[in-house]
Amino acid sequence: MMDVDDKKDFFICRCEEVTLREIEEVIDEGYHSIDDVKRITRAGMGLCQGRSCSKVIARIISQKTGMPLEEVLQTSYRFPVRTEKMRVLEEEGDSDAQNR
Amino acid sequence: MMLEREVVVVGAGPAGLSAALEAARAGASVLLVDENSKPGGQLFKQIHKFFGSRDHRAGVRGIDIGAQLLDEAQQLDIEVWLDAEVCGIFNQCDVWIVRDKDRSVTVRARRIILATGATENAINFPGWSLPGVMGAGAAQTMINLHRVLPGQRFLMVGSGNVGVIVSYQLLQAGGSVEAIVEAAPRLGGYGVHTAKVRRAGVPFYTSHTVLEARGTDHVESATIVQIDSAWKPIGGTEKELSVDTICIAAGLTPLVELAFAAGCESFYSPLLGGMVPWHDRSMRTSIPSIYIAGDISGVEEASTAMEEGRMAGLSAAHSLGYLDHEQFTTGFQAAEARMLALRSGMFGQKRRDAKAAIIAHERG
Amino acid sequence: MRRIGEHPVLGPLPDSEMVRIVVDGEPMLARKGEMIAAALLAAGKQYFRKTIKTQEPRGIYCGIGRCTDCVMTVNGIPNVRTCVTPVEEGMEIETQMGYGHWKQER
Amino acid sequence: MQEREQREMELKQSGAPSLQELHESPCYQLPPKERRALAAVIECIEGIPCNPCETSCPQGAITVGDEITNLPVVDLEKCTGCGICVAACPGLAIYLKKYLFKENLAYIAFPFEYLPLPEEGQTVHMVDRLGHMVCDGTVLRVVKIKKNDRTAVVHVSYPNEFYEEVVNMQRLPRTD
Repeated sequence: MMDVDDKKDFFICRCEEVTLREIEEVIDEGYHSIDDVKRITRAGMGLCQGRSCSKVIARIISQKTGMPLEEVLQTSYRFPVRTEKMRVLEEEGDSDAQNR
Repeated sequence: MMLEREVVVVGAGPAGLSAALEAARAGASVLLVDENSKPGGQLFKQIHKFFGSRDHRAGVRGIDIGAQLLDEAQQLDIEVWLDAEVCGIFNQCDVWIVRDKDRSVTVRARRIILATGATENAINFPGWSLPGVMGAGAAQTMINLHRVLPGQRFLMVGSGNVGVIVSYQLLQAGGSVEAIVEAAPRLGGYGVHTAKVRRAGVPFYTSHTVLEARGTDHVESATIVQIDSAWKPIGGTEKELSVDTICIAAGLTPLVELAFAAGCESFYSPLLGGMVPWHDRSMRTSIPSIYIAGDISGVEEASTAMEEGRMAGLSAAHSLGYLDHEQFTTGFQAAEARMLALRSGMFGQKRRDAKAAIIAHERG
Repeated sequence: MRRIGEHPVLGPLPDSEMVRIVVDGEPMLARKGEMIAAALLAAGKQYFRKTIKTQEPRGIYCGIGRCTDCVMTVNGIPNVRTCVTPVEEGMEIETQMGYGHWKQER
Repeated sequence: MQEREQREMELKQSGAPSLQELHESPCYQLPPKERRALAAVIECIEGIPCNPCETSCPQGAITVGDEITNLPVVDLEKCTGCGICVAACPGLAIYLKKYLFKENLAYIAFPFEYLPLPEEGQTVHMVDRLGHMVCDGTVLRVVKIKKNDRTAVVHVSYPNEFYEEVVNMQRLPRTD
């Protein structure tokens, strides 16, 4: 991650508008996983569910802590992996919902 | 009674289409699902002629290969659900699909082939969230699929094949590419691609990156800067470019949400794009009912994705009892040989070794 | 930002039935079936929404319905991804401010 | 300083192969000045998995071989300068050339996938591999046949003092 221009801060998480500095501060406080950074700063909780930022956050954590990127990238995914309206989740379509 | 299918293929791009074709040809009942309103994935943006040999349909444009695959799918009467988003996989076989953003359906599949592709990586710099900064793939989608130029003066960030081919296609669409910057000291893409845009007057800047993008409601200019071996900007080398669009071609990351949420074991392969589901030679993951093919299994090209799709389709159908041993091995080994032919030479060998490392990995 | 007329590989822009859409109260024509984002880009629209926290302008970023940066309020429903949603006759499209607000429950 | 400058000119820095890199590659053969017929020239000096040049040639004049990452080699005895390979090459890395076209004029036929296309008789600006304008040329003909699948092949005469430098032409200003 190029630490490009120290003066200017900029977003890492586009959806929730979380900046590089906010993420770095949280890491400095000792939170070294994507999920922890997400829970504190909301980075990755937005409409795109971390698609634009989680890999970048992992790289920032890895660079700042020295942890191997492979280890930091071990994050969990939850269903549904697409954003859906609640109404859609209730009505099960033409399949027998009771069989689940 | 719950809907049932023998093979559910997720993603109708080059890999998914090829997997569905092979599985259907082998006799399995196949359901092909894609979240877009049109199938084909990347193929219908790739207006250039493909590399490889005659077996790989080399010399044919991606858009025409896509059309051929769709015709074959129609002839085989493969069931295709478009505008259908797969939201989850339960018990390693129940595929939860939301159709038209409107209704939930669960399909019990005996085999699932995940061909969900990859997503573009981000490069962050001040101003990178301004309108006018977009993925190189996004620009390619706009010009080749929607026939709209998202801007007039472009800066391309990244000199891999994607960055260079999209730069060439921007010129074909009538845009002007002011520069291609590459952070590494050497250019990434094939020499024949870089030569096409260089002789068209597009300059390359190695060991350069974007320092900042500026504009109020949209990109108006960008500053590029030389970087040292530690990737730090070198003061005094800033160059301001008057551009209205910045395309980011910084590689792709496999889309693995479905595979990992379903429980597939992961393997880390930086060269192939990061975390990928572990898989064996037959493209089967750590979950026996789930196969993968294409960029999800490691970012390569559409031509390798098609061969991996054929291998996955054949393996899935064979595991359900279709094709006798001899039919299966001939078809599978032919596809594998075509794929390995693509994974050779100064560019392909590295990918071949990275894939071999995944397959050789003894799972815990 | 404009439509590509004649293309060396894709050929001439095929004729298309046009549909009327209304963008921030302004009526305009779009090509039937094209994505909202493409129609707006062709019309030169600079940004599609402004973010909730810093009111920063946003537009197309991934172009394939993954990043949700191009969302607008369409027919009173916010957070519609314009790069993967085709235009329809009479569609009302508004630049979305923040999370947008629901005009009517469908 | 000379060495660094020299490196700047090379394929992986400038994007275009330098003449030195071409001369060192077995694939590159500038047709001899005394040859009367056109001949195919291939600037494909990296082993990439690709062989449509070999399979498209009706004379069997281009050899890649079983390992499709081998560099293509043109057999100048067999090559008739028909130009089919020019449009068949996915990398647009092939053109036809000859030195002896007319009094001090050389001849080139190169792939061109831009609009607008030039017209017969038009004067166009010829460029070298770095995109620098080198000299003017006169368009002899523009071949657009179905078999070329939308890759036009433009035939141009140009001063033969720039025989080796010229590889293509500058794009024409767009009319739309």
